[in-house]
Parts: sequence; structure tokens; C-alpha cells
Amino acid sequence: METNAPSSTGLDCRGLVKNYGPISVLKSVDLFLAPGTCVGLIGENGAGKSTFNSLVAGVVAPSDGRMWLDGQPYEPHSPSDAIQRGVALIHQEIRLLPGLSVAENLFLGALPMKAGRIDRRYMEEKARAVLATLGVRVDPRRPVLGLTMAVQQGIEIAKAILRNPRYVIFDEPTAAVGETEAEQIMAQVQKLKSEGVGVIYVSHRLDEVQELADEVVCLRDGHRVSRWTERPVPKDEMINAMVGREFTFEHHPPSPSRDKVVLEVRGAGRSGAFEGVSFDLYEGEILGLAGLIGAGRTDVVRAIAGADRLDRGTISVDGRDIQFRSPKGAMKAGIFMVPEDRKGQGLNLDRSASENITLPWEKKLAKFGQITGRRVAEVGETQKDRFDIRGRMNLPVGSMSGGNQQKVLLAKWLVEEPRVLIVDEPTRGVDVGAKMAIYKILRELASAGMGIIVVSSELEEVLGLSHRIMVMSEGRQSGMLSREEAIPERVMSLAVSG
Amino acid sequence: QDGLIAASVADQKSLFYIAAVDGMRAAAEEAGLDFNVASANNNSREQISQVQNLLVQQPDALLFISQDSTAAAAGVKAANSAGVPVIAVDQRPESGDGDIVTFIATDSVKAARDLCTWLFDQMGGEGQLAILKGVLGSTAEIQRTQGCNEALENYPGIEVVAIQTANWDENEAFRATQNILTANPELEAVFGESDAMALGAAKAAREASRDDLLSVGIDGFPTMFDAIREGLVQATMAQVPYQMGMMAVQDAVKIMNGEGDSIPELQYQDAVLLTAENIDEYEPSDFYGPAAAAME
Amino acid sequence: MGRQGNAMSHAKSNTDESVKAGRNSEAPTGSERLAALGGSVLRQVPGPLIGLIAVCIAFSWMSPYFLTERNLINIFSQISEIGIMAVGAALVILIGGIDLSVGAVVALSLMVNAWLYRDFGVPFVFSSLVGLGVGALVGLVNGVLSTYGRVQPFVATLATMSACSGLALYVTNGGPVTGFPDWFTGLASLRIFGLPFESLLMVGIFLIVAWWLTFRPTGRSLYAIGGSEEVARLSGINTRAVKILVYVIAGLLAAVASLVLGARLDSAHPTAGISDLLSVIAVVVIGGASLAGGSGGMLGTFIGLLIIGVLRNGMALLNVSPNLQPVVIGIAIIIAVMLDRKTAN
Amino acid sequence: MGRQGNAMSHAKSNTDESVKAGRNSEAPTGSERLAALGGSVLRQVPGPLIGLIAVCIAFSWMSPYFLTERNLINIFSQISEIGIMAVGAALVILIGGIDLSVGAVVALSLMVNAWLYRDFGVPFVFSSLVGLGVGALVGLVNGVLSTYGRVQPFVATLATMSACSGLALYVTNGGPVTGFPDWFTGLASLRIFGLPFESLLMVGIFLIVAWWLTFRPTGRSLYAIGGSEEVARLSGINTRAVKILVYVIAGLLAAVASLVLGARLDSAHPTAGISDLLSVIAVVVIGGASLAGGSGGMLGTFIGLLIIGVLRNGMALLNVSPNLQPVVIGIAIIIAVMLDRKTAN
Ligand SMILES: Nc1ncnc2c1ncn2[C@@H]1O[C@H](COP(=O)(O)OP(=O)(O)OP(=O)(O)O)[C@@H](O)[C@H]1O
Ligand SMILES: Nc1ncnc2c1ncn2[C@@H]1O[C@H](COP(=O)(O)OP(=O)(O)OP(=O)(O)O)[C@@H](O)[C@H]1O
Ligand SMILES: O[C@@H]1[C@@H](O)[C@@H](O)CO[C@H]1O
Ligand SMILES: [Mg+2]
Ligand SMILES: [Mg+2]
Repeated sequence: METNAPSSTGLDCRGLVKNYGPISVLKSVDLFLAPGTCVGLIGENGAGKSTFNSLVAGVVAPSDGRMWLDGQPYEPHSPSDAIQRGVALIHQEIRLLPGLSVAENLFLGALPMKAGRIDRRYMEEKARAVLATLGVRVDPRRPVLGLTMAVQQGIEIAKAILRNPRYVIFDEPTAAVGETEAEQIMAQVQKLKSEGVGVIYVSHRLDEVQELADEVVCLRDGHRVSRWTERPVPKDEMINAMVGREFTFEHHPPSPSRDKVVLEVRGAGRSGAFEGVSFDLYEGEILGLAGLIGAGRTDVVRAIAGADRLDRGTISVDGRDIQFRSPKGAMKAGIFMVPEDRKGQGLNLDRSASENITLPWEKKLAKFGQITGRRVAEVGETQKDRFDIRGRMNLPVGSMSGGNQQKVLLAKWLVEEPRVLIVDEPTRGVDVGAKMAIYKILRELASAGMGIIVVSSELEEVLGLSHRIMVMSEGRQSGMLSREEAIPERVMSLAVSG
Repeated sequence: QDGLIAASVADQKSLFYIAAVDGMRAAAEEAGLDFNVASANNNSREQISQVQNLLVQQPDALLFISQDSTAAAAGVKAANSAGVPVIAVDQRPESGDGDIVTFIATDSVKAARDLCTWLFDQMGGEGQLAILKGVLGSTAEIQRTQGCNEALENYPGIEVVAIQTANWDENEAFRATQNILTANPELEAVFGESDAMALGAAKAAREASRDDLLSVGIDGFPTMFDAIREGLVQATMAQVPYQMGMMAVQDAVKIMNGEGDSIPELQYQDAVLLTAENIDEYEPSDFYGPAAAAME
Repeated sequence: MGRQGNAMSHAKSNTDESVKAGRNSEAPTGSERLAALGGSVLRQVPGPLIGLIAVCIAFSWMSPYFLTERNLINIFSQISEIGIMAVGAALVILIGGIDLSVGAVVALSLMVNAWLYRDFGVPFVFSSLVGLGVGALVGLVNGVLSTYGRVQPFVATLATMSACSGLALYVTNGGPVTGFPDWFTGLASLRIFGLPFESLLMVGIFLIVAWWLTFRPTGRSLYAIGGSEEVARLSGINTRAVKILVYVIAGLLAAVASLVLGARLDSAHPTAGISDLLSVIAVVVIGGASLAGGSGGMLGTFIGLLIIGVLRNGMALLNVSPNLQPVVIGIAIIIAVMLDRKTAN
Repeated sequence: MGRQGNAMSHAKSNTDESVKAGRNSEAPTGSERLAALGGSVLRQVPGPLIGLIAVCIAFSWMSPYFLTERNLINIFSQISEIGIMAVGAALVILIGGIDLSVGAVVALSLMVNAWLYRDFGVPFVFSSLVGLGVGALVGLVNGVLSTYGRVQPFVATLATMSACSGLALYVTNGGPVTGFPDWFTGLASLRIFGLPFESLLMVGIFLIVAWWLTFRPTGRSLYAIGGSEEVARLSGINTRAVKILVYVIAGLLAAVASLVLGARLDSAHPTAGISDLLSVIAVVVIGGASLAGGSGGMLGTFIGLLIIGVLRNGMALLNVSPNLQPVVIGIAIIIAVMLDRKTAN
């Protein structure tokens, strides 16, 4: 531990340690955050970033180490304690109450009062104003239930800002949003900085870190392994520090798709969500689905995968018309979907990773109608290796880091190979290295003959992976571009204009 | 004298059973016997378990107040196979070939019949009647309903306009009577199958300014004494549980002394009709023992 | 698990907004505003109101007595204690808990009160206060066990239920106590503007709690805690303190209900209220609250209370056979709840 | 809400691998394997086992009868019906539902059985099958109402509970039925290897269901559904069908319990089983299941069952005053559950 006196301004963390039982997740990490500056915090999935944040925000107590806030000892024993001292955390996982209104979610824990009653009018006005500065247009009186991930992310940020914090931690705020929203979020960070707020910024999008951070700290396996104080910090240095070795990007050009159509969608529509979607998906093809947040991409793929009803149109797999009304029916027909919301739709956080992975496959994995814990564990271990999951497969998924949960989610749908694979935001919160690995897997699956649909808000990802790109705008299919035609400007203009 | 008497009783909430157990305990103490009691909380399944648990301790006799007459047989069977003599109180085992030494009880059918007959005479043999039943399917409910029906056969002028259950509960009887009075403004009398329900009915009548409504119950609880004197209720059939409890232990002692043969198989205790006319001749403790005195 | 169908349908009818309200959309259009307003009004009319109305129409058609003033007053007075207990139960259910001890607390606080008054000559006002204190204390125990003790609320309140019902019998060895002061029993027949005092008390409690839930931050936070305790905690709400408070209120209200009961019958029975447990919870859940927490409210609970109260009253007026009454009530509950579902769609 | 403390603490104490077992690490070391094994054994020992052991030690110390063979056999035979019902209740709770009708189904299926046998001369084997069918049918109604009908399980099963308890009285107008065939009542005293047949039946049911929950895909899907129905549905599970199946099983098992009860009492009583509802749910929850669904299992339920059975048995052996028994039981439940929490930390 450093011995010199704490600085009289800023957030000073020294020797922070976090142990869960005998295991130490964070091993003596130091970090200093001055007002009006931004510290970028990077590291692989499971490196300990979110854990560090939780300590600072009073969510969990450190096992060792000390903190000072503007020269005063700082030992937050609850989130409300931290908030009162001016430290706010925007969590990696979105945590809003679906049943409550947007405005109430924003002011939760600090509802404004007037004449002994909650001042709803003020609350709504203020909510509208703050959301507007973040570019989020949503009626503050409506419930959060049903809002897109991006809007919810905006609400999370607004919620933190409304508490007038002096120090804010952003834990992967852009993982679930599109480019435009990401820009708005970053503008917000700049604005906070200029107002004298200190910001810790966690992201796997390293250009964002490069752009925002005055100082970058890298964690690996719970240790602080590097620290840069000069900007700009070179991207490759950051990556090398994260993975702990020389990292080279592998570029695999997609192998050509074949002529055989696996999935045929004609005139698909669902009232109130999307209309007139028609396309073919070929064997070996990766079809990208691009569009702005809320364009209806998720709605389309959910309907194709039987998760939501389809009001109009036909779907056929390998030339056979499919009449299904449930995910189970879709899976029988060979269509599998990795949902975008891993917490609400993808994983059961209380069950082990292996159990989550085998859930869709149990009938197939069973021998004489029986499935054993050993079989489940075997499959889990296989997928662990294949998807490079860091964590123990027999523990509840909820204790894994966000990125590793995402890998479990993908692994869950790829125990066996479906005819059609739909992945919705497949790399949300995944680190650079793992991202490359996922791309590689997707390409291999395609070249083995599967048809794949990739929905992603990261344009780069869609463009890099896909043979063709379908652009959606306001619930309509606004264009279909070949790989060559798909330059960012073209995609964006189709996404906006419709 | 060294020995253990075990008692299994339906519950320890109704004063009837409390008094019976008090009587047993008093007699056991007097005879210098250990006394173990288990209360089944009105659950017949639970009671069979408790009987088994008591039998594990090899008592010299089992005093058995069964939750209902049908479940009684199983308890008797268990005791028989453990070689423990059974003295049944209040509920007679209805089936099975189990042996009991004696059965001590109020004749509930007769008590209800006599009480209702008295009530119908008070009504002049005609008018509207409501019946408040106890927990449906319980033996006391079945037998008291039967007794009242038998009385009704002799009184064609009595019209039963409402039959409701109030589950032996005063408050439920209060509510039920409110509703019955609303739908039947001409109602003249309520037969409550227990005192608590008779009191609930009477209080509802009073609240509805129907002080003239007749209300009678069965039990002879201490609370009824004042109520009868004040004219809130008109009559009750007083049972003698304390005495029954004492008798049960005394019979057990006889068995232990090898005098079991002298005990009659059936010992019906007469219930006493208490009305404004004779109420001053009795004390609550005559029926419910010392516990009753504290309650008046 | 069955989140409120109400909330569900609400959610569905609003997903279009999430599509529209993308980055490009301007301020909400007039029709969007209207829809949101409609939504929030719908949100205010909870639970099976339609079911209640249907039941009332049916009974007023079948019995000439149903709609009489006297009968309506009776209904209101008959539901008073259950209603007061149900307010507490609703709060507990709202935070995702459950309180099985509510009926046993009625019995215990009434017995302690009566026992102190009769056997120790404690002035009735004080013995009543002690009775209320007993209720609050049991609530405190429930709250502490289920927060700091990390015992599931079902288990914690099952234990206190068991303990209280035993103690209620223990204090007087199972004997009832009769004879409260006249001024107290007089409260039972007191009418204010022609309405029974006990009913006004119950309605007053409903209104105060409804106001608390709607307009006070602590009250509002119950919805947050029920929705997700973790989210509430992370938002800076002292979830433990609020939860304990809720259990204390529930215990206290059960003790208040015991006073209403005591005044009406001028007596204290050690089993009073114990059999009301299921009715109390039923009232809350029929009123649209989900046992998973986070949904429900006073208006819904009140409607649930009226449904149960009206059904029981109507059956009695029609003199339906006691054996068949539970059958009819079961069917009626389903119809009442389903009617609401249908119209909500 | 109280998720299992067990699973939680488990999660916390075991994460080193996720840190160490990075991409570069080789196969897990021996000690890691051991830790994983320890973890999975710990996972198998659920609920308040420590509590049960403590209770047993206390009783064997306090009563010379407790550990006698006869008493132990008694305990097992005493918990048979509750145990059989609790298996069904546990399954329902596992999927995040609740079944309030379980006790009333016991009454109804027993009465229908006895009524057909006595009043219509239906051969007993057939009347029993009809009784079982009644149980399954009520379960089907519960399942359909709470899936397709979108009625909360609490409300749906409250309604069927009410209806069944009324019908149980209705068939014979409240009268009990006595006198089953001798071969049937003989089953109640049948001993196999010295063990009561009914207890073996119960243990058999526990084992089969435990096997189903652990090794059969459909059984395993109950955990998924209880954890998150949406996740289960998107994973290709026909959640509605499974849920309906679970309610049917629960109804069927209640009907099986009614046969055990009928054989033991050689009679059918229209209120048989009705008051067991709370005990049945208590057994499951004390055994560590959360009413929120997704956690719990047969081993835990069995331990919960033994705790309740042993407590009641021990109180009786010790001749604790009946009024105080509920108090002691309440306190003992809390201690049993808390002991487990403490040691789990
Ligand atoms: N409650 C917990 N119990 C056990 N282990 C935990 C718990 N919380 C976190 N961990 C472990 O701590 C390690 C660090 O996790 P953390 O969430 O801090 O990673 P991260 O750097 O934020 O990763 P990501 O980029 O994926 O979000 C992980 O291995 C995780 O499994
Ligand atoms: N039936 C449903 N239940 C719950 N949420 C739904 C349902 N259908 C759609 N959603 C959610 O509604 C939101 C809108 O979906 P949509 O397809 O319009 O957005 P998108 O273009 O995929 O954008 P995003 O990147 O935000 O998901 C998504 O977040 C989706 O998860
Ligand atoms: O006499 C009593 C009744 O008053 C009632 O409490 C039930 O049991 C009976 O035997
Ligand atoms: Mg993280
Ligand atoms: Mg999407």
C-alpha cells in the first residue's frame, strides 16, 4: 500500500482487494480519479472491472484496501451511502423496474417532494429534460416495460446524472446501443468532465476509451497490469496489455455462400411491429440485419424464431412451409435464436452455466430418456473450451462477468448445429479477443453450410461478418445490400430514410 | 399408585374440551397418576398420529376424545393393538371392530331435540326459524342438526327459512345473522348449534334492534349465564364435560385395579336445559369445573 | 409466474411506442400522449372491477334485499376487520412478502388486551395500547427475521403464526374473556352520518395507505422493492428498513382489527381471526396483486374485499345451501377474475 | 426475495477458477477438481439438514422413547400422507406456482370414491380409480386456469379449493362414509420388512419424483420454468404443457394421499385433509424451496417433512402443554432454518 497522504481532491483508491470466499477477484488495485478527468478502465472479460466499480459505489464491501474522497476517508456501506457522498454508478447490467414509469425509475430513491407529496409534475418535466440531453425521446410517464435496450441504457445514465454526482462510473454504457447513441453518451461524458465531474469509463470499445480517457488503467486477473497517463494511448498497446501477450487480428474473408436457400421469408409482418419483410437466406450465408435502435430487427427475428406471433406472411425452411407458434416449433424446424436480452430471455442466472447450456438440448442429450449431471458437465466443459468461457461451469451464471455470460449464451445455442442460426447482438460486452473468437466460430459454422442471421448495432460487426446486409427502418425492410455495396454511408442512409 | 394416563383430545380451544381435560387432570392428580395430553387442533389425521405417539409411552389407559366419530375407529384400533384400554369420551367410534371399555358422552341428538322442542314451544309452535350450523361435516354439527330435524317433525308450523354455517364462530354467526335478518325480517328464532353462535346471533339481533328474536345454543358455557339472565339469549343445553373428564379417569383407575368389568359400556350424561327460570339454581362450575368460575 | 395480466396487456399495448420512440422521433405526438394518458388511467382501474359489478348486478336481480340501504351497510360493516387486515397484507404482498401471522396476531393482541384489562385491572385504554404494541412487536419480529435473519417470509410468519396462536390460548388457558367497557363496545354501534364507525375506520385506513403509497416516497418505494429489491437497494433505498416497517404496519393493523372485533362481540376469543388468514390474502390477490410482489394497490384490494364480502352476503340472502356456497364462491371468483382479463385485452 | 441462501453462498465461495482458469491455464488441478466436487456435494445437501439433526439430538436426549424403533416407525407412518401431498406441492412451488387445493382434493376424491363404493356399489378398485381421476381432473383445471386462463395460481387454486371442499360435503350431504373393503384397510397395517406400507409408498414417490427431476428432461425443465418462464420457453420448452402436467401430478398425488388416509381411518370424512394445507406448504418451504420458484427439490422437501414430523412427535413424547406446543414449534422452525443459514455462510 502506498503511504503518502491522500490527495485533498479526487477519488483515491488504494490497495483495493475483493475476495469471494477463498478466491480473490481483485488483488490490490490502486486508482486515482481527479475531478474533471476521465480514467478509462479496460481489461478482458472477468478481469475485475465491474468488481472494482462495485467497491467504489458501495454495492459490495472491499475485503481490504482504503478509499478517500476529496481527502476524507470513504467507506461506503451501501449504494445510498455512496450516492450521498456524490458517487454514482451506471451498472453494466441494466437494472430498471419494468412496472414503474420512466420518470419514477429515474428518481427512484430520491423522489422530489412538494407540500408533503411527491411532485410528479416536476419529476416528469425534469425527466424529459435530462433524457433529451441524452437524445432519448420517451414519454416519462410510460412504464419501462417494453422499451428497447438502448432507451433503457439512456434511462440508466440519466438516473445517475440526476443525482448530481461528483464522480460517475460508466460500466460499459455503449455495449447495448447503436453508434449514434454511443456518440451521444460520449458527448455526455465530455460534458460531465467539463463540469468538473470525475468519470471512470469502462468499455470494450477501445476507440471510445482512446477518445475520452485522460488516463487508462488496465486490469488482468484482478491485478492492475498497466497504466497510461499520456494520450492518446495506442490501441494495440491496450489490447496487448489486456490479453497479456502480443495480439494479432486474424482476418478471415467469408467463404462464399452456396445456391441453396435454407430459409425463405415472404411478406412477414406483425401488427404494430414490422411489415413486408421478405428475404432468402442461403446455405453458408451470413445475413446481417442493420438498422437504428428500435428499427424492428429484434421483432423480426423473434417472429421468425417463433418467440412472437406472426400475423402475416410465410416462412419455410429447406423449401418446407413451417407452421409453428412457439420457439419449440421453430427449433424443431431447425431455426435457433440467441436472444438479445441475456438476463430476461437468455439465461437463468441462478443456475449453473452447464445447466443453462444444456437446457435446449436435454431431450437430445438424454440416453434412454435419462440425462445425468455428468453429461451436463461434459457438454458444459466442451462449450467452455470452444467459447473460451472464463469461469466455473458448475456455478450459477450470475456470478460470471458480463462478457463471460454472453459467451455462455452463445454456447447455449450451439451445442448442436441448427439449420438456421439467428444471433441478436452476439458480442454485447465481449472483449476484443473473445469477439474475434466468436466471429471465427460464426464463419466456420457458415462455411459448414448453416444459414446465419446476425443482428447487431455495431455497424462494423455487421459489415465485417456478412455476405449481404438487410437494412431496416421503422419496421420496414428498406434495402438489401451485397457485401460490396454495403459501405457505411449507404447503410446509414437506408436506415434513416426508410 | 404409579401409572400413566394418556389423553388425546380434539382441540384445546373449545371450552368443552378444556373443561374435559381439566376434569381429567384433576382426577388424575387426585389418584396420583401421571397425565399426558395431546391436542389435535381439529385435525383427525393429526390426531391418529398423536395417539400413536402417546401409545409409544405405554400408558395404562387412553382417554380418547376423537375429532370425529369416523376417525375414532383408527385410534381405537391402534390402542387395541398396543394393548392399551380405551375410554372414549364425547365421540363414539362409528365403525371398525375396535374395543372400547366405555363411552361417556352427552347424547347430542337428544340434547338438540329437547332444546329445539323447548324453543318451538316458546314460539307457540309456529313461526320462522334459522339454523346456524357448526363446521360442516363435524360430528357435533351432524348430530345437532339431526336432533333439531327430529324436533321439527313434530312442529309443522315452524318454517326453517335459513340454514347457514358459522363454523362454531361467534363473529361469523354475527355476520350470518345480519344477513339472514335482512332477507327474513319476520324471523322469530335462531337455533345455534353452539353457544358461541347463539351469542353471535343474539348480538346481531340486538344491533338490528330485534331484541325480541329468540336465540338458543348448546354447551352451557359460563358466558351464557349472564346472557340468559339479561335476556340476550333464551336457553342453552349445558353439557358436563368436567364431570365426564373425571369419570373417564375414575374408570381408568378401575381398569388398573382390575375392576374394569364393573364399568357400564355406555354412560350418557344428561345435558341440562338452562333457561331464565332455572338459571339461578346452577353455577357455571357445575358444568365446566373451576376453569369456568374464572370466566364468568 | 402470473404477473398481473393487467400490467402485461398494458405492456403489450405500449410496445409500439418503443419502436416509434427511437432517436428520430420528435416529441410525442398528441395521439401518443393520449395513449399514454389512457394507459395511466387504465393503470388506475385495477383488478376485477368488472367482476364486482357483474356480481352486484346478479345479486340485485336475484334478491330484493340486496340493494337495500340496510344490507349495503351490513356488507360494509361485515368486511371491516378483514378489510383492515387486508390493507396490511396487501402492503406485505406488494413488497413480495407474505404474512401468515395476521390472523394469529388478531387473536393474540385481543387476548393480551382483554387479559390485562380483566385480570390485572389495567385501564382499558392502556391495555388496548399494549394490544396494539403486541401486534407491532410481532410485525417487528416478522420483519427482522425476514430481513436480517434471512428467513423466507413464509417461514418466518408461519413460525410467528404458530407461536402467536399458541400464546393466545396460553394467556387465559383457552378461555374467552367477556365484558369490555361500555364506551368501547358502544363504538361498535356508533353511526356517523348513518355509517358504522368500524366501516369508516376501515375506509379511512384504506385512504391513508393509498395516499401513502401514491404520494410519499417511502410508500412508493414498496413498488420498487417488490419489483426488484436489488434495484431498489442500488437506487439508494434502505430496503431493509422499509420492509421491516411494512411488517410492523401489518402487525399493527391486525391489532386494530382485533379491537374492532372485540368491540363488536364484547368479548375476546383466543381463536378470533385465526380462520380469516386465507380470506385476507385472497382479498388482496383477487384484487389483482401478484404474490411475486411489485403489483397491486389499495383500490384493487378494496375491490377484492367487496367481491368477497358481496359474494358471502348474497349467498346468505339467497339462502344457498351451505354445502354449495363454497362451490358457487369458487366459480364466481374465477368468473370475476376472468371477466377482467377478457376486458383488459 | 429469499432465494436459497444455500445456492447463494455456494456461488460466492467457489469462484477462484473463473479467475485462475484463464485462457492460458491448463486442465484443472487436483485441488480444483476436489473443490468442484465438494461444491457439488454441498449442492446436494439442501435445506435445514443441520436443523433436523439438531432437533433429533435434542429429542433423543430429552425423551427415552424418541429413538425407539417403534417411535421411529411411527414418525414415518405419521408423515406419509403429508409427504405424498408435499411432493406435489413441491413440484408446483418449483415452477413458481402454488396449489391451495391440495387438501380439498384429498377430501373430494376420498368422498367421491367412498360414495360410489357405498351408494352405487361400484367395485372398490374402480371407485378408487375414479377418485384418482377426480384428483387429476382438479389438477387439470388448476393447470389450465393458470396457463391458458391466465389466472394467478393462487386465485385459481383458491377457487378450486373452495369448490372441492363444498363438493366434498355435497356428495353425501356432509355425512361421513365408513366401511371400506378389508383388503384395502388392511394395507394400512401392512408391513414390508417391518416398515409400514404407506411409508414405503411415500418414500417410493419421493424417489421416483427425485429421479424425474434429476434425470428426465421434462422433470429438469421445472427448474428452468421456475427460474424464468421466458428463458425456458425460448429454450424450446413447452412451458404451458409442463405446467399443466405439474398441476395434474399434484392433484393426482393428493388423491393418492386420500387413499392412504382412507385406508388408515377406514372411513371417508368430507373434511379430511382440508386442514393439512398449511403443513404441506410449510414442509416444502422449510425444506428450502422458495415460493418465487426455481429452487428446492425432493431431498429438501423430505428434510422439511421430517422436521415437522419430528417436532410434532417429540412435543407429544415430552408432554409439552398443548397450548405451548405451537409456540415451541414456531421457535424451533426458526432455529432450524437459521442454523442452516449460519452454517452455510
Ligand atoms: N458474486 C460473485 N461471486 C463469485 N464470483 C464473482 C462474483 N462477482 C464477480 N465474480 C467473479 O469476479 C471476476 C471478475 O468479474 P467482473 O464482473 O468484475 O469482471 P469484468 O472485468 O467486469 O468483466 P466483463 O468485461 O465481462 O464485464 C469474474 O471472474 C467473476 O466470475
Ligand atoms: N414480445 C416481446 N416481449 C418483450 N420485449 C419485446 C417483445 N418484442 C420485442 N421486444 C423488445 O422490444 C424492443 C423493440 O424491438 P425492435 O425489434 O423494435 O428493436 P431493434 O431494432 O432490435 O433494436 P434494439 O437494438 O433496441 O433491440 C426490443 O428491445 C425487444 O427486445
Ligand atoms: O360442544 C362443542 C361445541 O361447542 C364446539 O366447540 C365443537 O365441539 C363440540 O363438542
Ligand atoms: Mg463487467
Ligand atoms: Mg435488438
